Parts: sequence; C-alpha cells; structure tokens
Amino acid sequence: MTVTATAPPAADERLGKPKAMDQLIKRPEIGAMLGALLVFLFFSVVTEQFLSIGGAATWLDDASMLGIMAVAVAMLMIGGEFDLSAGVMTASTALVTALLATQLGLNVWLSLLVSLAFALAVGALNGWLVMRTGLPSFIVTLGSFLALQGLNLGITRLVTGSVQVSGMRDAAGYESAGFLFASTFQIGGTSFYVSIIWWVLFTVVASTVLMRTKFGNWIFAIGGASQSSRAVGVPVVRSKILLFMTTAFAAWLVGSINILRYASVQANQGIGLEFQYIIAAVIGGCLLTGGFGSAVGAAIGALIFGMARQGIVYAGWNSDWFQLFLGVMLLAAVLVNNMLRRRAERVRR
Amino acid sequence: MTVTATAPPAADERLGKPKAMDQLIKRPEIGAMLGALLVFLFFSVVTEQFLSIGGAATWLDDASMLGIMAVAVAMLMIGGEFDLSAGVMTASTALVTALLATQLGLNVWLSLLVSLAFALAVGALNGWLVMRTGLPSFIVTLGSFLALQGLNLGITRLVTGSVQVSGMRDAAGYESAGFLFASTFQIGGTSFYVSIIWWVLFTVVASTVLMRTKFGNWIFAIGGASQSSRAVGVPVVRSKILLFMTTAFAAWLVGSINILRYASVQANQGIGLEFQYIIAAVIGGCLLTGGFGSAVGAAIGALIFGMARQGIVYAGWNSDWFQLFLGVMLLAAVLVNNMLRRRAERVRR
Amino acid sequence: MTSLIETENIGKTYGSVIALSEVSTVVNAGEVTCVLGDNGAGKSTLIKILAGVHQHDQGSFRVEGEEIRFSSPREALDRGIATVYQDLAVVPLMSVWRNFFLGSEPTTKLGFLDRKKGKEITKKALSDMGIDLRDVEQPVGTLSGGERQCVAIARAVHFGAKVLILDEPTAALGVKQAGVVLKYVAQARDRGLGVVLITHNPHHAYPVGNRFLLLKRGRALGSYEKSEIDINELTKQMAGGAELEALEHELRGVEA
Amino acid sequence: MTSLIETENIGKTYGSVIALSEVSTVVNAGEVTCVLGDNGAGKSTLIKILAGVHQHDQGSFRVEGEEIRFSSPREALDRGIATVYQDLAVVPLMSVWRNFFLGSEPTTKLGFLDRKKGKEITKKALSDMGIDLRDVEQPVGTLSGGERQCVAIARAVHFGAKVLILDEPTAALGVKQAGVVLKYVAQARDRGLGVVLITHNPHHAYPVGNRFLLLKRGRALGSYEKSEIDINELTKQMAGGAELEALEHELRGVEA
Amino acid sequence: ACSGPTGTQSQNTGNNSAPAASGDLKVSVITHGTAGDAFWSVVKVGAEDAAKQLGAGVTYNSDGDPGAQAKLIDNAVSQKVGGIVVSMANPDALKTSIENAVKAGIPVITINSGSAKSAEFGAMAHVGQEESIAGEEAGKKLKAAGKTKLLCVIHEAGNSGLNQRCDGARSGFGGAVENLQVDISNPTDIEARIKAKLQSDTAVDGVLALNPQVAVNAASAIKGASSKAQVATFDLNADVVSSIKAGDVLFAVDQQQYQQGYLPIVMLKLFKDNANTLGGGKPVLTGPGFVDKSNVDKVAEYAKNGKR
Ligand SMILES: Nc1ncnc2c1ncn2[C@@H]1O[C@H](COP(=O)(O)OP(=O)(O)OP(=O)(O)O)[C@@H](O)[C@H]1O
Ligand SMILES: Nc1ncnc2c1ncn2[C@@H]1O[C@H](COP(=O)(O)OP(=O)(O)OP(=O)(O)O)[C@@H](O)[C@H]1O
Ligand SMILES: [Mg+2]
Ligand SMILES: [Mg+2]
Repeated sequence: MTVTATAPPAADERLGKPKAMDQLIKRPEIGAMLGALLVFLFFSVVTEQFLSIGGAATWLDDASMLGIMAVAVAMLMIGGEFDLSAGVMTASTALVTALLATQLGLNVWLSLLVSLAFALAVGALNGWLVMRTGLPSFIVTLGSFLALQGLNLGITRLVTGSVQVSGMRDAAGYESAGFLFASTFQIGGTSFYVSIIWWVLFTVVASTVLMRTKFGNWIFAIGGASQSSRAVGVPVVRSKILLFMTTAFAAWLVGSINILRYASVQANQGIGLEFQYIIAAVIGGCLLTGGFGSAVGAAIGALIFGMARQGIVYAGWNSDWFQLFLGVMLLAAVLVNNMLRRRAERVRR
Repeated sequence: MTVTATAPPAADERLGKPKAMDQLIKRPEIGAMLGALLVFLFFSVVTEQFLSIGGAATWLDDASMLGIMAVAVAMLMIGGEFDLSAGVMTASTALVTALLATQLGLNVWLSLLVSLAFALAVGALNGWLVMRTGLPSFIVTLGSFLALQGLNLGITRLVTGSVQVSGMRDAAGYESAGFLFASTFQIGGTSFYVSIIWWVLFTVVASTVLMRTKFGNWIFAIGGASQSSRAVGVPVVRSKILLFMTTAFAAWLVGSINILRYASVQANQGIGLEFQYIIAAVIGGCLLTGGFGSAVGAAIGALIFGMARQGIVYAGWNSDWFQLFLGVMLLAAVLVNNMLRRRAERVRR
Repeated sequence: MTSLIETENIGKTYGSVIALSEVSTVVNAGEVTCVLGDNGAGKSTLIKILAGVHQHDQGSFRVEGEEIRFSSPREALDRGIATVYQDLAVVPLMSVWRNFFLGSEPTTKLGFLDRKKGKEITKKALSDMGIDLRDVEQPVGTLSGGERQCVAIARAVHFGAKVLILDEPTAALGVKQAGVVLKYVAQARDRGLGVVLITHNPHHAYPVGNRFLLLKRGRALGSYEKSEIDINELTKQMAGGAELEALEHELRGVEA
Repeated sequence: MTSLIETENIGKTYGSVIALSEVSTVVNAGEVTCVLGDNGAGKSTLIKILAGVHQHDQGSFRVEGEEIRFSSPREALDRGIATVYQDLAVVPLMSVWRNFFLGSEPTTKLGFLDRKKGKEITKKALSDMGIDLRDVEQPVGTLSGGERQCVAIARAVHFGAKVLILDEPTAALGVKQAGVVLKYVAQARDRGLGVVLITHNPHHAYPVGNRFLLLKRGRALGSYEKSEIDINELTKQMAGGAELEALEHELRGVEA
Repeated sequence: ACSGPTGTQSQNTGNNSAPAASGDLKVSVITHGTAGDAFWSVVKVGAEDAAKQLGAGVTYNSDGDPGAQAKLIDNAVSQKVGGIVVSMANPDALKTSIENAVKAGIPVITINSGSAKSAEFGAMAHVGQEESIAGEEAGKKLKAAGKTKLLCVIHEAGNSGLNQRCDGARSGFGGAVENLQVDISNPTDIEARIKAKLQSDTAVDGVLALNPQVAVNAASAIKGASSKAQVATFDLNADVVSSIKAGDVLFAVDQQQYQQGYLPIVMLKLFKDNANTLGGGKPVLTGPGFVDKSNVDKVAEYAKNGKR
C-alpha cells in the first residue's frame, strides 16, 4: 500500500525496478500452464504413445470430463463457496435420467430435461441453504453430499433391485441425444469424444463470463468481500445461488455425457471426485478463500490431471502409487502458485 | 458492542431482560446434548435391544473409536485448522505396526513405539507445512491424505503382495499389548471393550487441557485470532504443530486398538472417516472457522453418531439409506447449534 | 423544497439490543448533515437504515417526500443514495476500475463489459479528485487507506448520487489525507449533493457541516444548525458535557 | 541513565518496498515518544520492529543499552516491551479475563489455570482504569471499541511492562473514549513507563507527548522535544507544511 | 454352476513350463476392483506371475467407476497393446470401448463377470464366472450346513460385484437372506453393526462375509453378541486361515481368482504364438473352490503369498 497519490507521475522512489519477466506472472493460471507444459514434455519423452494422436484423444477425454466440473467449481470457488456435493451430483443426474428412461420408458430427451430441472433445483437448494442459514458451504454441501449419496443408493436399489441402472440403449431418443453428448468426431483417423468440445466450450463461456461480463465482476466481488459487494448493490444472494446452480448444471452435463456414453450408471459413482475438482481448480490458481482464480486455469488444472493419470498408465508405472503422486503434485502445485502469486503481488505494488 | 463502561452497575437500559433459561444455552455442547438425548430416547422406544446392556456395549464401542478421533479433531478445529489426513492415518499407523511385527518380527511393543514416532512425525510435518507455507490446512492435509493413501497401498502390496497385513496374533508381545488396547471388561455379564475407557480418558484429558490449562487457552486464542495471539506472546507455530501431533497421536491410538483387536489391517482402511470426525466435532458445537467449541461436545457428537448408526440396525431399517439420514442429521444439528449460539451471543450481550 | 431525506422518530433494535430510538433528522441538497457521537451510539445503525442495509422498526423514513422502506442497498442506490462505509466497502483483490464500477458496470451493446471505457472513466474520475494512479488495473488492496477512501467517494459521486453518506471516512487517515477527503466532501456538497458525514472528530465535522446530529446510546442528544453552536460547544457536547472538563483538567494536570 | 529503547538509523524493507530507512529515536522511562506521519509512512513498521514482530534490516536497535534483535514478540515481552496494536490484538470469541491473561496465564501449583485469581485480577485491573464490567466471562467481542482498547492497555500495564507501545489507540474512538485512553497513557507514563504513542491526531499527541518523531515515506522528517515545537507547528509539519495551508484555505473558501 | 477347476488347472501347469517366447507381448489388465480390494489383489498377482514366467509385459490398472474403466481400455487401445484383459461388472458401460479394441485388432479376454456379453462384444474368451454363481454356491453350502437365516455383509455400498454375490447367495440358500451394509474403511463399525444385527435378530445363524477382513470382524462380533451364528467368507488371509483351523470360520469361498489373472495372459500368449484359443466360446470356469478344515493346511501357505 504505497501512497502514490502524492507523487504520481514520477517512479516511486521506494520501489526497486520491477523486472520485465515479472509482468508475465500476474495471471492466476501461469503456474498451471508451466505445470501442464512440464507434465506434457515429461510423458512425451518418457513414453511412446503419449504424444500420438490416439494418446491425445485418450488423455483429452479424461481431462474433459474432469475439466467441465473443475471450471464450474472454480467459478464457485472464486465466488467464495465450496461444493462437496458436486461429485455425487454427476451420478444423481445420470441416475435420474436413466431411471426415467428405462423404468418409466420416457423419451431420453424428456428424461434429460427432467434431470436438468432436478439438478438445478438441488443447486438452488444448496445455495439457498448456504445464504439463508449463514453456515459455511463446506458443512451445508457436506450434508447434501451425504444425502444425495444415500438417495442414489436407496432409490436405485428400491427401483431396480440392483446397484446399477442399465439398458439405456433401448430407450427412445437414445440415438439423437447420444449424438449431442456422447458421439465421436474424427481427426486424422482417430476418434475424439465430443465431450472435449463441450469442455472447451464450457471453459470459453465461463472465462468470458468471468472476465467480460457484469456477472463475472460480481463473482470476483462476492468472493473477495461479500458484505462490501452487497453494500454497493451487487445481488449477492442471487449471484451465489446462480453459482451453485452452475455447478449443478455442469454436474448434469457430465452425468448426461456419462449415461449416454456408457448407457449405464452405478449408484456409487462420483463419490470422491469432488476433491479432484477442487484440486484441479486450486492447481489452476484459484484461492480457497475466494475472490481470485480463473476458469482457464481450472481447465488447465484438469488437463494436468488427465495427462498425469493417463500418462502413468502409458509409462506402465504401478498404479498403486498414483495417489501418492497426486498428493505430491498437489502440494508442489500450490506451493509454486503461492510463490508466483506473492511475487506478482510484490510486482503490482 | 454496548458501551457498558459508562453505566456499569445499573442494568443497561438498552437491554431487554434476559430469560433464566437463556443462561443454560451458553455452552457449545448444549445442542449436542439435546440431540444425544433425543436420539437415545428415540431408539430406546423404537427398538428393544438398544437400551439393553448388550446394546449399550455395541454402540458405545462404535462411538468410542470415532470419539477419540473426534475429540482430537475438535481440538485442532478450535485451534483453527483442519486435518483431512486423520482418517487414513488410523490405517497408516496400524499398517506400520503390523508390518514391523509380522514382517520384521519385531516385538509388538517396539512396533507400537515406532509407529507412534511415525505418527508424530507425520503430524509434525503437516503442522510444519501449514505454518511454513501459510497455505490453508485444507489443501496441505488433502495433499498428505492422498500421499498417505498411496503409501498405504503401495507399501503394503510391495511388502506382502496383498492388500492386507494379517497374522499379528503370532507376534511377540501381542497378548500384553492387546490387554492394554483391545481387551474387554465385564459389566453385568456383558463385555465392554477397553476402547470405551480410552475414549472417556481422552475426552477428560482434552477437556481439562482446553478449559484448565495455559495451552488450552492458547488453542482458543490461535483459532480465534492467530496474529493477535502471536503478538501477545503465544507461541502460535509450536502450538499448532502440537495440535496436529495430537491428532496424529489419536490416530495412532485408534490404529493400535484396531490392529490389536482384529490382528489384521486392510490398506484402504480409514478413507472417508475424516469427514465423520469433522461432522462429529461440528455437531458437538465446534466452529469450522476456529476459536470456539468443546471436547466434550465432540465426544457427544461421536456418541450421537454411534447411537444413530447402530440404532438404525437395531430398528431393522434398510441401511441403504444411512447416508441420507446422516446428511439430514448433520444439517439439522448445525442449524440448531447455530440458532443456539446466536441466541447465546445475544444473551451475553 | 422537500428534503432529500427525512427521518422522523426512527428506531431499530437488534434482538434485545435497542440500537436506535426516536431519532429525527433531515438531509437537504447542498448541505452536510454531520452525525456525531460515542462508540456504539448508533451512528452506523442510522446510516445503514438510510442506505438500505437494515430496515427500521419504528418511525418514518422519507426520501424526497415519499415514505419508503428499502429492502436492499440496490434500491437505495437506485434512489440516488450512495454510501461509503466505515470498513471501506472495496474488494481488495479486485482492480481499481472494477471496484469503481462494481454494481454499475458499463457494458457494450453486446452486453459485455466495456473495459476500455471503464478504465478511462475511472482514470478520469480519480484524476478529477487529484489522484493519479499509475495503473487502474492494480488491485485496490495495494492502495493506501486514503486512496481507497477516495476511490469509494469518487465512485459515489460519479454515479450521480443525490445523497452521499460517509461513515467515519477520516478515522484511519493522516492529517493530510483527511484534509483531502474533507475537500471532496465540500466539493460534493457544492455540486448540490446532500451529504451525511459521520465522524468522531469535531475538527473535521465543524468546517464542512451545516447541521449536527448528536447521538448518545441510541437516542438523539440534540440537533443543531451550524449557527446555533460553535466548535467548542460541539466538542463539549460530543464528549458528554461536564465529564470532559474534568478529564481535560486531569490531562492538563499530568501534563504540567 | 540509559534509554529504555534506542534505535539508530534503523531500516526495513518488505521485498522491494523500502518501508523504513535511517530512523533514529529514543524512548526514556517516564516519557512519551509520539510517532506521527501520513498513511504508509512506516509508523506501524517501526513499532513492529520494536515489538519483535518483524526484524530490522539495517541500523542498530538497543534495549537498555544492549544491542538486540528480537525473533518473536515473546522475547520483546520478556524484555518488558508490551504493545497494543492498531487492530487491537484481542481474540473476540474469548472471554475478557482470558484475553487479559493471554500469554501470561496465572496457574495454580498443579499447573492448571487459576481461574478464580484470573477473574479477580482482571476485574480489579479494569476497575482501576475505571471500567466496571458486569461479567469478565463475557467475550471481548461484545465490548465496545474503547473498552477493548482499554483492556489491551490495562493488560500491558499490569504485566509490568517497562515500555508500552500503542499503535493508533484513539483512531476509532469517540472524543470521550479517546480522552479516557489518553488519561491512561498519561498515568502509565507517570508510573515511570516509557510510552510510544502513534496517532494521526496532533490534538491527541501534543498534550501527552514529550518527544515527537515525524515520519514521511519511510524516513524521519524530524524529531522534536516538546519544548522545540508548538501544536500548530506540529500540525503543519504532520500535514507536510505548505500543502496544508493551501488546503485549509480551500476548505475555508468553500465553507464561507 | 460348476465347481471343479481341474480341467483348466492342467492347462495351466502345461503352460507354466513354456519358455519365454519370441517377440514381446504387452498385456493390459483392467479391472473394476477398487484399490485395496483383497480379491483383485490376487488377480493382479496372478497376472504378474504369468507375465514373469512367460516373459511378457503386464500392466494392471483398475477403477471402480465404469466410465474410468472404459477410459483405461481406450488408453490401452491407443497404446496398441498386444492384448487386453478386462473384467465386466458393468458390460453396458464397457461395450463401446471393448468393441473398439476388437476393431483395432487387439485380442480381448474378459474375466470374472460379464460372461453373457463376452462373446457378443467380440472377446476371444471368458475366464472365471459370475460373482453371482460364487455366491450361489456359498449359499448352497451354508444351507447344507443346516443354516436357516443368513446375513450377507456388503462392505462397499454400490459395488455391483458384492451385490451380485449376495443376490447369488440368496438364490442358492433358498431361505431368508438379509443384506447388511457396512463400511470397509471402519472396522469398528463393521463389528458393531454385525453385533447389533445379531442382537436384534437372534434367528440369524449364518454370516456371509465378502472380504476376509470383514470375516475377522464378524467372528469378533459373534463372540461379543454371544450368538450361535457361524461365519463363512470370500477369500483368504492368514487370520481367516487360522480361524478356519480353529473352527471360527466355517469355510472360505475361493474363486481361485489367481487363475483369472494368470490364465488370460497364457491364453493371449498362446494366441499370439500359435493362434490357439481356449474354451470354444464357452467361459473357462475357475471356481469356485472351497477352503474348509479339510484342505486349509494345504492352502494356507499360498494364501500367505497372496496367491489364494
Ligand atoms: N448486527 C448487530 N447485531 C446486534 N447488535 C448490533 C449490531 N450492530 C450494532 N449493534 C449494536 O448496536 C449499537 C449501535 O452500534 P453502531 O455500530 O450503530 O454504533 P456506532 O455509533 O457506529 O459506533 P462506532 O463509533 O464504534 O462505529 C451498539 O450497541 C452495537 O453493539
Ligand atoms: N507485510 C507487508 N508486506 C509488504 N509491504 C508492507 C507490509 N506491511 C507494510 N507494508 C508497506 O510498508 C509501508 C509502511 O507501512 P506501515 O504499515 O508501517 O504504515 P503506517 O505508517 O502504519 O500507515 P497507517 O497510518 O496507514 O497505519 C507501506 O507502503 C506499506 O504498503
Ligand atoms: Mg460505526
Ligand atoms: Mg499503521
């Protein structure tokens, strides 16, 4: 906090010269970009197939599903909230779609619509509870995480007598819906899943919203200082609820892609994934405390995740150690991000 | 914030009369106590076996293991930090003990000592990382959670070729160590596990430390305002590291009880339990943001957990829905706690 | 001419705490109404009601003659009542220009943020107030307290406020910075805005104020036009009259 | 007699920001050294070095004649340097008496907290300062700003501080509360403590101060004994001399 | 339903002596077992042993999430591995990926569950049988032991393999079978819940555990509840072996899943070298076998090495 007001045009004599490179490190996602480059180069060198077009299709697909969620979760985190129920939500939405289509025989499109409505309702409920009660979203969404987990299992078993719902392929409208959510497209003779396009699209939209719209401005504001934002007229409650609904929407999108691609869904799917979303967002430069981060960063965080996860398989490493690798990577990533941010802050001053 | 300084002896004219009952609701654990009573009465009426001495032995045992951890986690939460690695730590310590005793043939007592040292080292590392880097403990311990999970699986498989370590019963010193950690005692012809005594002991010690010692005072202070505490000479770093070590110690205790009672341990044990500890602590009145809570409350939170979990089995309900019940209970508990606390704050003023 | 804002026997309780009761005052265009009083006297509570953060429980509150009850700060802003809070109401991690426009963002025809325009206007509005920033993209958190205060005031003035409410804008400021802020208060007043100024410092209040509302323990202790009171009397009133004299005496005593 | 505290050309940088450079001053027993200056002048930085929160990079810092470099506030406290920070340094959720004793808890022979003694001493120490609380078990968060400030000062005095450092204790206080705090400053001084007082308000500094250190942009602008300067000159110096006059003129202009 | 693994066993030993062959064979084993699942750990050991003996390369990966499992198959396809071994707990979800692998000319062998869809998806062979059949056999055996009411303990909610075992046990047992959900990560909870169940429903006289750790907990619970129930379990570890010796555990279902890991590698090797196939379009059954007092001594040694 320098008092530049009194000596504005001249350089502040109390500042050392900022280095040119320092200007580069102001963006939240710079750390993630470096990390992604590193992981990419590493596996490209160490393994044969990683860099092939078929390889790229594989890790991009893995990154895409995680990425859609990570971007949504990042927006929510920038807005100062958490959603631990995001992981199970991907299963809940898929289950709703599948149950409606296979058990009630509804058209797939209709089932998708109903499950979208369900997702948005749950998201709104999460947001409303958080805003209404003033409780931390960690607790509230931990509650809905548990509740959804119970519902997924209980209802699936009640209705189907087993723990999975399958048989989507025979439902009316499966083909056309599948085309939108789960088809593949060809590049150089290799098929890429359409989910990659959804991921890129979602990231672009999210990034545009964050950087270029009023609503995006509000997200940063309510995450950084919610009381102050309310005071200058930002509709805090509405914005936060919208963010929870965005996360729920993303969960619906991922759930729909899953159910249409695999035509079946298991009741315990998605549990534990919420951490991966948060990790991807944090690697991408989001602050746990809100008010800072980027959608592109989260997408890159997911990319790192996807590359590492599949890269380990390409390298033929023992997968027993994957979690260890993940833990170390997370710590390293946040440490680097932290260092870069501190440095950036110093430069800004 | 009333200015009472100017009119101290006379009642403040700006305050309504506080009701007598309101004096009761100042303690953090009051909500949990009510909840425990409710759950107890409910299952006592609804089921036959719950209230029997055999029933009590069952749910007390369940509550005891959760309770030991919940109390330690509560202390850490009062001190303003989180430990997501607490759950896997219970498995890690058991694995270390079991591997040393069965694979290297060490005496059980010696194995226990080594694994205690291991636990304390991990706890200290957690604490040191949090304090050193200034990162939120959520992230740091999420990292160590993942790392430990990977180590548990990787090392177990490397050493034993399977995912379990068993055969403790043949190790030297098993009998005497088992007596301390895993024996039973008789009350009215029913055997109770000694873990219940450990739980009560741990709660009493923790509660005494919190309420009656310097260190306890510091825990509240560093959780409520860590910078201010440092400024008046509280050794913040040391205290926080000690708290992480306390949690690790509790995990060692629970891990030791487990391995000595069942003589075998599975590499993926403990995952997901960290949330149960946090939930028990929160139900017991701990604030997620630190500086407020009680050890007794956390113990009661664990008791509610144990009673509800076993009560559902006694009642013969479909256990598919347990998570749903848990989620709803969590939300209800925090809402009531919140209400009571607000009310208490108003009374205090 | 109707007053911009008028309150009549307004009151507010938080739970069992009566924070404000039976307070009446007016704010006219081109005038500064100062609200003075001890800690906890209810000053912030009063202006939070005017700003739509809280609602009053008793009495009546009129804006330009119309009885009103705001349900959110947005509504108050839409009626031209802009507030600069004690805790500054800026978002530290956000850039200066985004803070400046927060809640009233300029958009292009396509509905996107007009960043170029935003930056230009911010730069201009701030330099009109004599603050020349190297970079309006820098986070507000990197500005000094005085500069932040000025950003908030500039914002309020820029968005065509009719009434400008300032809660202890000078408390954390140095003598010079406080002087700068007071200058802008006076400027805003001269542009025809009604200003409500809260301060503990009679030396800050008296030079710019037209009307002085004294609060004590939630009640109005008195309301004076500038002509009715001089600065010494004001200081004395603020400190609770006789009590102060004893204190001053004591301080002198030890000083000697 | 050696000074309690003496700094010589002390300096401190945060990263690339030079917050303090070549500042020399002394604090003697039974005297008040006032540190004055703009926002960001480095006042808090200076006292944080004295209090052991930060370490100085340049110059020398002597306590009772002994060259020293504190590595934690604990060490400074052990040398009898107690500090009341700008942000009050109390823990809002903790009770008054626990806050009072934080870091220096009274224990029984068994090593447990002596709660009865703690409460009694707190009650007594506070009522010595004229603050009579209904209940020392109430959380500090429920006290007013002035009361909290007094709790912090009472604590520092009680624990036998030789040097009492106060960072803007009066900034957020009403006239009367500020008066009360100043009274305790004077009392502490008269009990033979050395006091360092930071404030923006020359009217608060002048009556109690013996020595005035003026900082500007991290450097010492001047250091005066009370005999060398009067309050008007002090005010002028604080505001940066000539600049203020122009401003005052302006304010008068609009006021008229 | 079939119980004798004899036919396949001889095949197995025959190939053990086969010398490391020309050309590298790289096989990807992809299962739905969660990390830390005792059953699948043995499968992994089997596959790795076969690879070592045959001079082939094996990578083992697993994920309980069918979607993630499908991605692992895609990954293997893009690596152009020499063969894929996959367990199909959820055939629908893996359909596309397996068909893609087949289309890419990679021989696929399915193991464990999914035998019905194996040929349809174009897999070369299926080794092992449905979890439900193993459950059915266990149920029958418990019935034969004179049990009247059975408790089937599911230690991982939503794991379809475990549910199939319990469903199988239900049809094999014929009588009353109840499911109980417990959490494998919390041994105290396992013991307490089984105890509570036994206390509240004294008619239960048999407990079917699906994991050796759970079996140990169940034995402890039975003692605590002073119940007359007996435990049967899936899979072995050292403690279960000694419990069987001591009579605390009635028997352990041994699906001989070591072969589900071992055989497919051998079959792929033979296919690569001689274009041999096995099973003739019918599943090659690996079990289930039973370990009880009569044969426990023999098996105990292997269990220790993680091969049974
Ligand atoms: N949200 C709240 N809940 C309960 N009581 C409150 C709340 N806000 C303020 N109060 C109480 O209302 C009274 C008036 O507070 P207010 O903030 O209006 O005082 P103030 O005059 O602005 O004081 P200061 O000069 O310290 O800013 C005080 O007793 C305070 O404790
Ligand atoms: N922790 C820090 N990291 C980097 N820069 C800092 C830090 N603390 C203070 N500064 C900078 O050092 C300079 C002096 O700050 P300091 O807090 O000492 O000023 P001050 O005189 O106390 O101001 P105020 O009157 O506003 O309290 C400012 O430019 C400030 O931005
Ligand atoms: Mg106020
Ligand atoms: Mg300062």
